[in-house]
Amino acid sequence: MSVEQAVRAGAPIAAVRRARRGRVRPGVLAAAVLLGLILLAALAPSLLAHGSPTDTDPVHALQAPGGAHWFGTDQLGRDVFARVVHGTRYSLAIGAAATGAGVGLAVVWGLAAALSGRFGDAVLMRAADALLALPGLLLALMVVLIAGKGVLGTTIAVAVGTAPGFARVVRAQALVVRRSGYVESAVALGVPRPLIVLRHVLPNTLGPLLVLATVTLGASISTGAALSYLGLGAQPPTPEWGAMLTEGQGFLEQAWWIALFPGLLLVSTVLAVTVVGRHAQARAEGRAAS
Amino acid sequence: MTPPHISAAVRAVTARAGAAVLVVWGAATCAFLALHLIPGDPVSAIVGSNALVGAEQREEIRHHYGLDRSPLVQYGAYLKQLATGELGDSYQLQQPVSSLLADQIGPTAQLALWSSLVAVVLAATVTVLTSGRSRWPRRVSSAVELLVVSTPSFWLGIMLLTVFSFRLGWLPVSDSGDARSLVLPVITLALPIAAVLTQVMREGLLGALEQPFSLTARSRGLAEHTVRSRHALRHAALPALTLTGWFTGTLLGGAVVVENVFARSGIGRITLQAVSDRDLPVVQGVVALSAVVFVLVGAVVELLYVVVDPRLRKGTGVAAA
Amino acid sequence: MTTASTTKPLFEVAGLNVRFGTGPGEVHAVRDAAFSLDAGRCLAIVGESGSGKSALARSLLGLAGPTARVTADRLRVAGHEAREFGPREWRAVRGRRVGLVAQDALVALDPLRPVGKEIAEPLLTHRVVPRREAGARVLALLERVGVPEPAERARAYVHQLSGGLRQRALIASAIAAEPGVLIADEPTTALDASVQSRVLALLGELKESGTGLLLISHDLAVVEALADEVAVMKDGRIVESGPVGRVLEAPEHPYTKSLLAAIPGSGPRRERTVVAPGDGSAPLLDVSGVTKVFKGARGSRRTAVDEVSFALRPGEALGLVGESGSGKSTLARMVLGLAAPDGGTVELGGAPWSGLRERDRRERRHTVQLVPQDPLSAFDPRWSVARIVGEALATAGVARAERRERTVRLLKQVGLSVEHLERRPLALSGGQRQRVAVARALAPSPRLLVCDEPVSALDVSVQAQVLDLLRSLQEELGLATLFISHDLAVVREVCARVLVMKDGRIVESGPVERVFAEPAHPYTRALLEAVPRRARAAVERL
Amino acid sequence: MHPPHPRRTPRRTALLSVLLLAAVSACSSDDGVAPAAQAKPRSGGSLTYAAQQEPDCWDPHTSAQDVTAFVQRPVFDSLVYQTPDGELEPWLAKSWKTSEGGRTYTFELRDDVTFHDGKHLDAAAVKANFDHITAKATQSQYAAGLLGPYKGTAVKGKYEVEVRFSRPYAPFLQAASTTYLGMASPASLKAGADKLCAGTDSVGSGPFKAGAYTRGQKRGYTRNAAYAWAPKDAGHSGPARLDGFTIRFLTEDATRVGALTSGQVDAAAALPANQIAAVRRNTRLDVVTKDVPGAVDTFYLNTKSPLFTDERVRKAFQRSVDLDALVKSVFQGTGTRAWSTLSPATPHSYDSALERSWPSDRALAGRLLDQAGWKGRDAEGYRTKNGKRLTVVAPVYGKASVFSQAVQGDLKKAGIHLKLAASTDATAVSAQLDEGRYDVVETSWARGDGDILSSFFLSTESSEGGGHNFAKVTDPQVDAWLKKAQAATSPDKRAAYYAQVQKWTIDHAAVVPAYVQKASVGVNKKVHGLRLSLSAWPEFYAAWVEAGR
Repeated sequence: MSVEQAVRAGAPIAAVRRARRGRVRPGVLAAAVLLGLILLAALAPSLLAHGSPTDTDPVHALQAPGGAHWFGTDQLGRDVFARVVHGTRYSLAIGAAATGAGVGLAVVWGLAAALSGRFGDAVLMRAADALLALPGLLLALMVVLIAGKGVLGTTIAVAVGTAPGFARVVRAQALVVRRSGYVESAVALGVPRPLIVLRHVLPNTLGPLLVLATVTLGASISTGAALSYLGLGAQPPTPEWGAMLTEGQGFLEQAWWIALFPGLLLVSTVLAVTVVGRHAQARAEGRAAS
Repeated sequence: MTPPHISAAVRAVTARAGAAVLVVWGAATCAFLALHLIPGDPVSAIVGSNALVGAEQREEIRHHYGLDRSPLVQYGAYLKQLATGELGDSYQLQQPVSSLLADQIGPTAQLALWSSLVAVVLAATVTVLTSGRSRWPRRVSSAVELLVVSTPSFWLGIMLLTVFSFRLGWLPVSDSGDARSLVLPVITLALPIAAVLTQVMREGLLGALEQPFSLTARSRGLAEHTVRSRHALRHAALPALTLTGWFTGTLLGGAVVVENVFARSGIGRITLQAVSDRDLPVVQGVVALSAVVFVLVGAVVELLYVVVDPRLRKGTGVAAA
Repeated sequence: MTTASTTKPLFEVAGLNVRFGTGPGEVHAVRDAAFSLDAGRCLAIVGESGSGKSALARSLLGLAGPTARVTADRLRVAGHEAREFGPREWRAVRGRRVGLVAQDALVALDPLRPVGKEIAEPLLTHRVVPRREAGARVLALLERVGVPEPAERARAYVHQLSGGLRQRALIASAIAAEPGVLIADEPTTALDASVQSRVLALLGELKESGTGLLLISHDLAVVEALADEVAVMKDGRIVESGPVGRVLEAPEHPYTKSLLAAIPGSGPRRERTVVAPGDGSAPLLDVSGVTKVFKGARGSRRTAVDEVSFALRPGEALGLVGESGSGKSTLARMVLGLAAPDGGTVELGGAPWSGLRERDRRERRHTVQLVPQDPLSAFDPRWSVARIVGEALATAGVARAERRERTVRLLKQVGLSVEHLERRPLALSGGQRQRVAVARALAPSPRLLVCDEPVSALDVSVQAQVLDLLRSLQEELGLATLFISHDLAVVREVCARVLVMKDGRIVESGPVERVFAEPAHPYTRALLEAVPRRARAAVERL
Repeated sequence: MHPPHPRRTPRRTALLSVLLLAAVSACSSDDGVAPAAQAKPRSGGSLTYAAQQEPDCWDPHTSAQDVTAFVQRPVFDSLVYQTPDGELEPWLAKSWKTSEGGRTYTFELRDDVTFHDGKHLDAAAVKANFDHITAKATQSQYAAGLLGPYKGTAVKGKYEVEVRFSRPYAPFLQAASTTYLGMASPASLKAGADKLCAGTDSVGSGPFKAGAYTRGQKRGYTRNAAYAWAPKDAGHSGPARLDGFTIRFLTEDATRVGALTSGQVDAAAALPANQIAAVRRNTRLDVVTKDVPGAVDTFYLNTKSPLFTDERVRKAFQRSVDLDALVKSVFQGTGTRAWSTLSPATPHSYDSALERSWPSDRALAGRLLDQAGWKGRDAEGYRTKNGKRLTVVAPVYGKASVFSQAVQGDLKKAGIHLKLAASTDATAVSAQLDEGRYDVVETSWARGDGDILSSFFLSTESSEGGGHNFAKVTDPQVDAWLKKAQAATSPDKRAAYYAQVQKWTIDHAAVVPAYVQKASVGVNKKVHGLRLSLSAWPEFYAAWVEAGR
């Protein structure tokens, strides 16, 4: 089908051109492989790292990366490589769980606002504004104090932090879908309202938000690390990347490896997730050039 | 009877003011509930863990701060305080919260304003520079943006400090008298915001370049970069303006970390201290303040939105043929 | 750059090829095109969408797009060989030597800048006048293109102007730097018929005053009104060219012939078996005194439909004609129960239809179905054809087992086949998509079909096929149809009776032939007047 | 009057030179800088000191924070001065005597002391201060506690004042030497709690006046030119040498240390253990360290908890941890191993005989645990007794320290599971302590007097009453020693009693002393005379700065 015809048919040129360029690029492949490794580390860390992440060995503290310890040892002589690998589970938990919970809450919130009448919509959106009015970190601090420190507290705090902003985006997208031609045709056909929401509104609202969710995943892991920095995240001796970053940051001058490797893993995980997310969205958008 | 468009405008303003009050009330109530849900007795938070204070003195303190009243009564008193702007005394610092916030808002506002300016200018320039014909500047820039977004801000701050302040000694750490001490904190706060703004603006700008009015502009003999800066950039600003809620939230949240790393005085630092010390009046004062700021910024941006996009202006109905 | 001398041709093109993309995905949009255009003359390039006419026009400005590869034996633009043009040379030509008038000014002018500034841009870019005098020159240009109160209009934004005014402003911006030739790419397609003729007259005046005009259009009527020579394009190749009289009256190439035959109302009038209105059966649809008011910005109220009443017998084909903004679409949505009237009632099959709760209305929804204008937005982008039609069948209560077989039967009924089952809407052509929309509408075997501008988004040739389909379905299934269109010629093809709407009110109604022959209301006369000569000639020949 | 030179120039030249030095030292090795000639002490110039913590409340009479005492020491003088090695000598009080068996103290005041607001110091001023501290409205969180069984103060003469207690209270003199019982101008006491707490109304008689203060940023001090009543051993007499100095609050370790190494501040407090070596290597900097007196970082074993009622298990816990190795690695050689609850720096109380008297002996610990029935081993190698794992519960307020985690790791090798229950909820932790739901508490308490032992081991000093008897020692013999020590007037007699208490707690394995708290301050070599007081906080009175560098 020629570019001309596609244009005539109303599909924006950008979407069509992007669809055409959908074959997998090397960058995306590398990101996918890295993501696979990270998932493996989260699910079965002992496969990748034999040592225990919490065994202390003060005599061999602060050893530089070398044969015995690939990533060196920290101030208590613990093997940094084992801690980074075993830490994947906690950081991913915070990132994935928080994003999942945040996005889930946001979808329900946004859809309810878009589908209910003017009054329901106003109340829900003002509530979202109220939460957005609290600086993200302040909200997180308070939630952690209620839900308790550690991985669970941080996850809930980050989820509650992301939900209101995301809810606004879901609502906006849902409103666009609700006014679309195919929803109106479904009404004309006599399809009952809940079925319309399930078959048309929900899938078409979530599709475009896929990339936003991946970017939120990146931001969630980063916020989790910030909470650890403020002393509210995972508690010692849990090998969570954010907590390791905080502890390691004190030794930057002399034992740079304690902070560098968790930081490196954190950044590359976020990069990998975002690149794969962007690619998935470009492909989805190419196919369904709505 | 006032002409229709005047009463409508008044109605619009009152509606927005009403919504603003609702938002501030909502935020304040969230803070009140959150702090009262926190387990533990606030008096021991006031007294701190290493004080030599007997039991009956604890009761004295409890009564002094009215913590012995029922939560509902406390909530009522708290709302009255909020309305009158008299926010009570901080437990830890034993100073009126209003005066405390008043002299601490200066540095934070200075940091926030400069960071916003730098973020927006940086985002606009990078957007125009990287949306040219050749693809590699865009790829490099988006990689850097992703890197900045996913680096925790405290890490960024400490890296900048170690290199520019301690190793090279170009910039002082935090001497409020010396303007140069503002440079690093502003960069630390502005970079992540600019990174996200650039991604959104570039998407907007590339979209605008494929619109028919860009083709018309080119058909008038304009050079590509003029089409980008004179026509497309303005269209790129529209999606960026929708990010206000996130923008203000990140600014205030980021300030907490940046002020801590760069040892700058400001609201952020007090907030962190107040929350961990369970200093209720200060936290509630900060929440009220940030809610008001959020609403004000929201209103300003809504005005900006109408300035940029004339289609939204009220008085511009379709003129007859 | 010498100003274009009157003798040398404005465009001299030979062996022009335009290709998009590379490898398997390559599209060869223009193949060996050759033509020339002199000052004061108009060459029209006619062809359907996908024929490559737009790609050709843009390549003359070097604006065919980043992925385009333009090659030619000769490409002389305004007296210079364009093949060696670098970006700087092209910029010197664009606007100063060659002007472009796009299809829809609403999107072709920057919506965020005042119209005056847009018109002044070419003046300042080519330094035609010093900055001080630009303002005055803009007002002169607006006057030149017939825009009333130019000072006020220059300050306005493009969305504040009506369709006709916007297009005139766009033309003013194109001729601002006094180019020797204008390329007009579908200049009046977005306009209503009445406004269309006045803008065409303006283009004619410009041609008379010596400006060359390269007209790109799919509408032969527009070509007939303006062009001196015409070139017909099909799949990137110029299949026929010559003086307009010769080509339109005695076309040689079969494709040109089929194009001419497809113009609605031009062919011999086929007899319609008209169901006698007075056969006594209760009206299928009874609209009485229906009103709909929209609350606009700042409390202003706009009456879209004002006290409309009409009846529709089973099997009858009723036309509803009016320009954009006349309220015909709002009326259609009320008939479909998608919008609630503020006054008056709608009855369907003898029972009340408006004013019901959606739940009560749902069982009888199968009696009335919609054929939309733009089927692409009426289908869920992620669904295949099978699933789209399947959903309609499921809602009508067809068991899952039979559904696939019934879908195939419906597709055949509308002229499609099994191989379209698994395709997605985007992978179909405009005509095929419209056929799927009809198949979906037929699924619940309705008694009334509401068609809202069903063919206006299609090419002329495809229009004819879809109209034939609708006509045959009416006769075969005894379907009642409410046919809404801005195009009188199309309505005449399909309907027995017609209502003419203006500003929310029905100003005239009656059998099609009577309304066409002796229009009673002045507005209907103006509408008929605006129908391009070719269609009207056919009526006179009757 | 010395020539008026703008205060900023020395700072700017210093900064410029530092920039050059920083650039030089950044790329070349450190030997490029020639050692400065031994300069003579001079008056003039100023210095900047980076503190780790900012006081919440600046009023020493109410605040419980030790940083408040440090930042207000230059402003408030006290009746008695305690020298860095613990001796008490006259200050605002020329002389003092005790009567009625140590229940009454009579002070002979100096007559030449004026406050910063020009008011004169006399007996009435001293009475006003003590009455203000103990007044209910003041809600003092620490100073009132230091006054213990205070009954009242009587003005005997213009410069003679008598302080009375309900029972003999020996620690009063040492308490009177702290800033908490410092003398403020009576007029300033009426300024109200919020002004005093905000630090804007600190009016004392000290060598420096309180200058400008920006919360979260810095506090300035200017020389009190009229100062002429410094104590004998303060290292200087007459007005202070510095024109003034600034304390900047840099809470983030990396920022504070970086500011010191890049010369933006002249001294920095609380150097993290791993930075001390780096700062020492820097030729322009020096590290001043001092042991903190009072109770060292010790594990107090709850002798009444189900697990630790059995002394054999307590002894096994005491002897399992290889503390020498842990202290050396965690503090990278800068830490000092502790053998008694008291720090060696505590005057007239530390019992050096305990050193090396109970070395770590994992074999002995193993045998004791076997005897106590903890024979089994679970999957992770912890010892079990009829199925239950040997778990020692240790409540922690805030974050568990690196040292605690190291001890946890070491105990695991001995099969003992040290459960570090960390929480930021102060109330939950104090409730846990009050109700005895714990096996061990690791804590330390700075105090310039051996009497700290009473608040840790006197049976009446229970946790509910605000005391520190976490080991729940209720032994009449120990109580007797402590009471006698409080009543004893001669230091040697007090030392003897305290020695017996220390030996008892080690022999009965009620405590496991770990390491001596150490204050380490990084100082630029151009700063001289900055010495650490007994409580290991810097004293600015005698400090001076070389010109030009």
